Amino acid sequence: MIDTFLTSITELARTSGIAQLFTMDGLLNLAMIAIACVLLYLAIAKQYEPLLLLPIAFGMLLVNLPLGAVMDPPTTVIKPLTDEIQESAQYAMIELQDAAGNLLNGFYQDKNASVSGGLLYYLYQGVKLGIYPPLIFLGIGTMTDFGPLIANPKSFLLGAAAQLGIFVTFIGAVCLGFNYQEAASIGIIGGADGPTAIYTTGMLAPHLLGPIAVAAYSYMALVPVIQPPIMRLLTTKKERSVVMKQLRPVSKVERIFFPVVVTLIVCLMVPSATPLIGMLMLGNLMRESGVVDRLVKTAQNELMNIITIFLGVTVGATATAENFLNLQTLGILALGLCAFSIGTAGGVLFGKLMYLFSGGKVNPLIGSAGVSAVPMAARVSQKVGAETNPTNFLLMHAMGPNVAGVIGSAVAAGVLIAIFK
Amino acid sequence: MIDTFLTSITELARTSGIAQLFTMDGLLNLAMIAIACVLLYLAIAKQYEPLLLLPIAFGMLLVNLPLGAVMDPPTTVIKPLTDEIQESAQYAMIELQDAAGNLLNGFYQDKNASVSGGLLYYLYQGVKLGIYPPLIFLGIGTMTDFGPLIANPKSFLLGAAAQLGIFVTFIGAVCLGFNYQEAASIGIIGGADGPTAIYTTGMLAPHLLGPIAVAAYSYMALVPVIQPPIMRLLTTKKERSVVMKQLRPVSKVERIFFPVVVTLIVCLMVPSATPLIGMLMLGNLMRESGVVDRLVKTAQNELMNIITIFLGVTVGATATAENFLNLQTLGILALGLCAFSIGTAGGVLFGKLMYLFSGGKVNPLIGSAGVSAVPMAARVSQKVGAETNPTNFLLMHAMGPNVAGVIGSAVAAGVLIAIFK
Amino acid sequence: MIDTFLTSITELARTSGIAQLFTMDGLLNLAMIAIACVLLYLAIAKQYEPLLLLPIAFGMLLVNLPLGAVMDPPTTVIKPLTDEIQESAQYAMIELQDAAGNLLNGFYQDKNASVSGGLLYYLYQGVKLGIYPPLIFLGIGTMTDFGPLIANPKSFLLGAAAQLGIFVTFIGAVCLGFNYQEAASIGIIGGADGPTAIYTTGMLAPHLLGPIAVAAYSYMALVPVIQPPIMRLLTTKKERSVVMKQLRPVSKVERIFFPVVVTLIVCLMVPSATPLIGMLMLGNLMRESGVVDRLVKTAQNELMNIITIFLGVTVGATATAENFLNLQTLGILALGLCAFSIGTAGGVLFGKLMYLFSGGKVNPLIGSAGVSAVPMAARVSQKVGAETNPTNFLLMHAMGPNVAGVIGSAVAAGVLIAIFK
Amino acid sequence: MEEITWGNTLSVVLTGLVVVFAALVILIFLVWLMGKIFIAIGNKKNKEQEQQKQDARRQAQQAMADQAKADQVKTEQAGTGQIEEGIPPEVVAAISAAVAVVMEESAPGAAYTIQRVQRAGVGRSAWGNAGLAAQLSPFDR
Amino acid sequence: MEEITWGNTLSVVLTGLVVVFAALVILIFLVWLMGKIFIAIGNKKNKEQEQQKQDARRQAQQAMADQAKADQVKTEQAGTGQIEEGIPPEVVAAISAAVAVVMEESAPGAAYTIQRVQRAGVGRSAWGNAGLAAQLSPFDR
Amino acid sequence: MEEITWGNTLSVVLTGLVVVFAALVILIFLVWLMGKIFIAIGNKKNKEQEQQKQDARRQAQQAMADQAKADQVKTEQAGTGQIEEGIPPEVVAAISAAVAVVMEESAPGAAYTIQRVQRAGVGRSAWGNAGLAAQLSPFDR
Ligand code: NA
Ligand code: NA
Ligand code: NA
Repeated sequence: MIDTFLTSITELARTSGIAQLFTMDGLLNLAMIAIACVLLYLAIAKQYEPLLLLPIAFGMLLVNLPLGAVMDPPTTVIKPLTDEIQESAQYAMIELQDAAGNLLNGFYQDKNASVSGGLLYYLYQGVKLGIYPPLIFLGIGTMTDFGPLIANPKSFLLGAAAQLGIFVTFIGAVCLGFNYQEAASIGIIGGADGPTAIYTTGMLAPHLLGPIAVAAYSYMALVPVIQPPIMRLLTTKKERSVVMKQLRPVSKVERIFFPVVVTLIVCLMVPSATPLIGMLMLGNLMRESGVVDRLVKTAQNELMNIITIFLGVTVGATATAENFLNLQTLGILALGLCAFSIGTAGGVLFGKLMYLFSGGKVNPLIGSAGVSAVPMAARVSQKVGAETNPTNFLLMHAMGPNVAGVIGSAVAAGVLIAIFK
Repeated sequence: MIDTFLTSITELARTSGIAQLFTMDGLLNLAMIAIACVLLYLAIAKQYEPLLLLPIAFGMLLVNLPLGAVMDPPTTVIKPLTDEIQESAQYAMIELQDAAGNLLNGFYQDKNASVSGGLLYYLYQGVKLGIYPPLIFLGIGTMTDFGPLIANPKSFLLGAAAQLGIFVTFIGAVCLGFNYQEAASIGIIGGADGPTAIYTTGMLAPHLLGPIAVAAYSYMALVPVIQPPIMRLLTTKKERSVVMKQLRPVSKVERIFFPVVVTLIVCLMVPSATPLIGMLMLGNLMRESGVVDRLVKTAQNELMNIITIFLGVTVGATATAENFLNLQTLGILALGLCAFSIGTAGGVLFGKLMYLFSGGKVNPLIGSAGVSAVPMAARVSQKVGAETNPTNFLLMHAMGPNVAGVIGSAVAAGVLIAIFK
Repeated sequence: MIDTFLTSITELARTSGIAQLFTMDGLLNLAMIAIACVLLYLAIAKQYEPLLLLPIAFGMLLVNLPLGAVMDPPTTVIKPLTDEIQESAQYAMIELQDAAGNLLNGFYQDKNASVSGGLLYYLYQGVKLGIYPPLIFLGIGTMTDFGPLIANPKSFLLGAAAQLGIFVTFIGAVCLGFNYQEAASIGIIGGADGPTAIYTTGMLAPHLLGPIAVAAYSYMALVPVIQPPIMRLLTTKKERSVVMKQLRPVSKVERIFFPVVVTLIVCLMVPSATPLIGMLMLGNLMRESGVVDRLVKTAQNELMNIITIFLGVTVGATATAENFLNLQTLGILALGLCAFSIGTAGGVLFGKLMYLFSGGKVNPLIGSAGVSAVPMAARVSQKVGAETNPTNFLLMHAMGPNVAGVIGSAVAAGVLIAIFK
Repeated sequence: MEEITWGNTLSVVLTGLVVVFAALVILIFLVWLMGKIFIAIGNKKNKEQEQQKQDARRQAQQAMADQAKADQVKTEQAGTGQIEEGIPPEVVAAISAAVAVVMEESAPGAAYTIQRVQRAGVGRSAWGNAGLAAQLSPFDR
Repeated sequence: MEEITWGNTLSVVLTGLVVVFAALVILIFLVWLMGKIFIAIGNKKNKEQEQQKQDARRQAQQAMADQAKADQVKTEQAGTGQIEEGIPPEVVAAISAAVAVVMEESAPGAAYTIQRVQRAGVGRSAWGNAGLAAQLSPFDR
Repeated sequence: MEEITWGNTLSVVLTGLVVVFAALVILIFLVWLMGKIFIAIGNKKNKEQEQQKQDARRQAQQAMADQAKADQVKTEQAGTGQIEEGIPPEVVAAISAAVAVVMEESAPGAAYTIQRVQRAGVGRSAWGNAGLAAQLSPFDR
């Protein structure tokens, strides 16, 4: 008995994660765990987009505990069908028939020999199949007020200009040696829109989900740090102190038509953007219609929260040491920062253009809000504006480009998916 | 570069939805989009069962945007297993073994070559596999008070009589050239019960899900328009002014026994009705037991709302131009109206019978509530009764046949599924 | 017509559940239905863990209604691909290619010939694949206050000692003729933790899910009856009247570090426990971090309630007559009672040891709370303590071992899964 | 059944109607029976309860009088205290512990005990109103 | 497109920017057009509504006066009663039934009818406040 | 391990108990260590906070006095205003904007600025009470 106990306990020790930590791979895992802890610190103590960064960091921690197997795919063992099995009706069977309907051959899944996958593998399918990001967009749609954009549709231009960061970063990533699929996914970080970045990366380069999600959400949390210097650099004091005139009120009918019109135009022009834009606009239509309040409440709360937990943890769980601990990740972090900065610059510069053409009626500071990062970027416009002229309230004017940026980056994502998928 | 740009942009234009709109199929798509917009109008402005009609209409819109591919099934590419692949443990593998357990052959799914399905395709599986409608019935069970039916069990007869519409319409549909599966699904529109109609159609004739769901929910919204003339035509003023005696109070124990008894009887007699009736009665048992309030709250709110969104959008997404734009749809709309009318007539006529046999104690107007359409049809009974005698409060008496109609049409659906599946 | 009607009605009667009840199997089904009704009575009238026992009992009832087929697996019919099918793009296709990418053969799933599975079969996959129990642990983590355990970490020892019941019962089950997998699953009943028991049994011996879940939840409800006599028997009056000193306050930082530390240690030592412990600790981290309140609210309410309904009904639905009506079930019920009793004794005896070594500062009554059964077992410690000394408030001190017991039994489950899976 | 004939069609209709009516008629009988049984039981219980209620009212008056007295005298009684029957012991434990925690904060180390635990009154359940409200619930399938 | 060349890369960038701008410029035009149309319609409607509001105010004053009179006289009027236009008949039915249930309990068997059903006043919707609150919602993607 | 022998069985039991105890003993050590560290840190911080609190109290009294004065004098001060440290600038922006929207409605076109943004007082967190309430939560697995 002592023998078998010793065998058993050494076997258990050998298959424990601790033994694995003292291998080369184990050290990489330790490094990843340390990174996960740093992200947890940022999420909790610094409140960097905690709703996603906390689950992402924890998923990263779990997947790097050796032998935890939480992301392992299942192994399915299929065996030829015997009469005995067929009668027991206990198994999921596959019957292979010829065209005439005669049974050629049968198989069944041997459940005892098959190994089921890890918990996070199953939850991850919602990311892999592109299901979670559109459902989060459904919830975001129910929470977004497109009123300021309807009141001032020219804001769309700023939402388009701020996508510059996506495409310039795409060139940069290609120069750094990423392939086109990877470069497109990295570029989308500049969209400053989490679900869009995750959707695009899940479609084009799923192995980069970890670093791209971390970059996207970290920089979104850092928008109040990244944007203001760029905004001050590119604008004159006179431009920053422009007071814009109060937006017109928007009628309920316009609000109801808006999501339908956007769906029609965008999905017809860029069909690959349909899941994202379609769900965003369904959510918004549900919100503005005012007739399905109980669905709206659930879409923006419970459904969105459930999906957020699953998405966060499983995106984090793609960040294995192999996927994350390499120079690529550093490249992605650097490129992501460029993407945000260039997007901001694009928005502000286009804002200056509008300032010129409007005869000084447009404050170029609202251009930076075009990167999306709703509603943080709009608040930054407000804040920087208030520095120059404390009586200037740009928030509502910045919300226009801000929500236009969501549509803009979804369109850009659609174009890239259409080209590279 | 300009060359490749032009190639790229024309390729994108060619694969955009706009180009497709100018084909023959595209015109049909345009027509479907117009229909979707009309349904949105009915859902929002006229408040025709908006909780389902709004998602259905939007799903219809999305699926008819050319190349959106939101309902496309996935294509799975399976390749023979190589040692390299087997070691990487990155893929879902299928190992084919002989009876002795030797590996005959192995396959793996090549994820790069495989194309994943559209968003709505995956969400649609809950309709196709018959999962959503029973879960909605779970929520409905938690919201249904069977008290009036327990207090006056004879109401069950009216709930049975009003199913006449289902079977007469079945004959009509067969005469119009529908096959038995289609005719049965069309008949169930007369059950005036959305989830039952969708469950039956999903089982028997999924290609008709779009028109049948639209017909079912539209006519349910139109119950206050369809029923009153039929009710007035078939009853005398004397019958309509019958005041029924107050229902007895129902004890908690009876309310708890009721769902168990109904489950046992109905599921034993008509096993195919088990998913619908079982879940309806589980919900009701949870409600009446009073010991699982937190589950009840979730089943009737968040779970039901999530399923309603998914069900609505994906049922709408079955309504492709091919499935919807044909004479069959017109036939279904006409037959659905017949089904509602004949069901109403069946209930009222059986009510007259009960009026006779009870010596004038039963007001035949409560018979029309037997079609279900809870609680609209019961309110119609109340309203028509109040026209003749404003002091007459039939609502509680009509709730008996009303909820009996839910059980009645689930039984009818079970019978038809058992025969034709 | 009368002929076909008679054929049809007799066919329907033959395929109804009633006919089946008058077979040998039918009688067994009737017995199971009776058992289900007894469990419903216990859940509703006696409030034995109704949140799970009510759904379990109803699932048991549904699956034993003959021919209801709610737990039937699907039958998939795969046919060779024809050009016609390939073009229609209506089917989920499998293309078999050789290494060079040439199409060797193609198959498609013939949806008309395939039979989809029952409702509960699909919902059951969450149990079979080990998805539901960790998600319930996520919710439990958001509701658990580990403060008393952090304040007095020695409580961990009591949470370990109370797992004695698991291992002694394992021996007992082996002696009664159960195989190792079954014996391990039965032993885990002594963990007094529903999700852990269901997770382990789902992994090792899914055919025993019904009796094990029933035993686990029944005995958890009976903790106030089972534990006190054992506690009184094993302790002296002097021991029971020990007043423990007030616990120190625990800082927020400690509370945040705790889940991370536990995850690292436990998941590294026992990787098989990762899904359970990882999700429990993610939930707790979300709770204690205070930055993701909206996720916490959903995880502990709606997500947990939805999963609880699905888990309960489908675990109940594994209790077919074949699986449940045999001597094994009686053995499991007896062994489960032993497991609870021995676990209680183990905790109390170790408590006496701590009483000795601490010089009388530890009240051994808090040892019984180490079985988990949160928070019932801790309340029992409080109650039995108050019998001897009414001014003695042991509740907070008993919460330490109580929540340690949750971790302890998850570790024990991990060890058993690692050895026997 | 695939071939479309009048015989088949009408047979389906007849089968359907017969089964629907049969199932619901059986339910009528069982629900009616259930009603009879529970009304009979209920009447019996009601009489007993009526008696109990009167007793309870008398007790309550007595208790209130006691309370008034107790308040007047303001003597501190040590001992087990009075705990209304039917309150589960865990609830008592919980309340005790809650008191303990609160007291510990304001006067650490003091010893005390629970004097009395009583339920707050429960209003009559207005069956008609509640049922009606449920019927008029906003989710019309 | 897999081969990495400067031509391909720049063409992707150009394509992307052109499509994004094209889509959003079309949206600008349509949303602007929509605005023009609905503002035009809205102005027309507003004038009508202004008129209606004045009428309603006059009616309401009249009604309050009537009510005061009615209260003074305290005559029981039988008949159909007054029901504000625009209240759907089902709601009226529901209110009626609710009253019926409640009345039945307090005075069983009495006959009564609904005298008046009016909407409670709706406060003005403060567009600015509501919109702003939504913008500042706590869930920052 | 499939073959059932006493050796195997007992070895499983021993392994299980050893691993469970080992894991939890390690946790005891780490949690105890964590406690020591954070209590040490906490004590240090507490002293500093104590100091700060006193300062804050003094400041608050001062501020109240100022406020009282300000109210008396009722002079309108223009300028940047006082903003409590530690309030994130976005929150200030949000509050400013909210004020702007509301003011715009009541007095369009007026210019104004934020004078003072202070946190409302936070009550002391009653650890014992809150912890206890959580423990007694209604969902008993
Ligand atoms: Na963007
Ligand atoms: Na019906
Ligand atoms: Na335990």
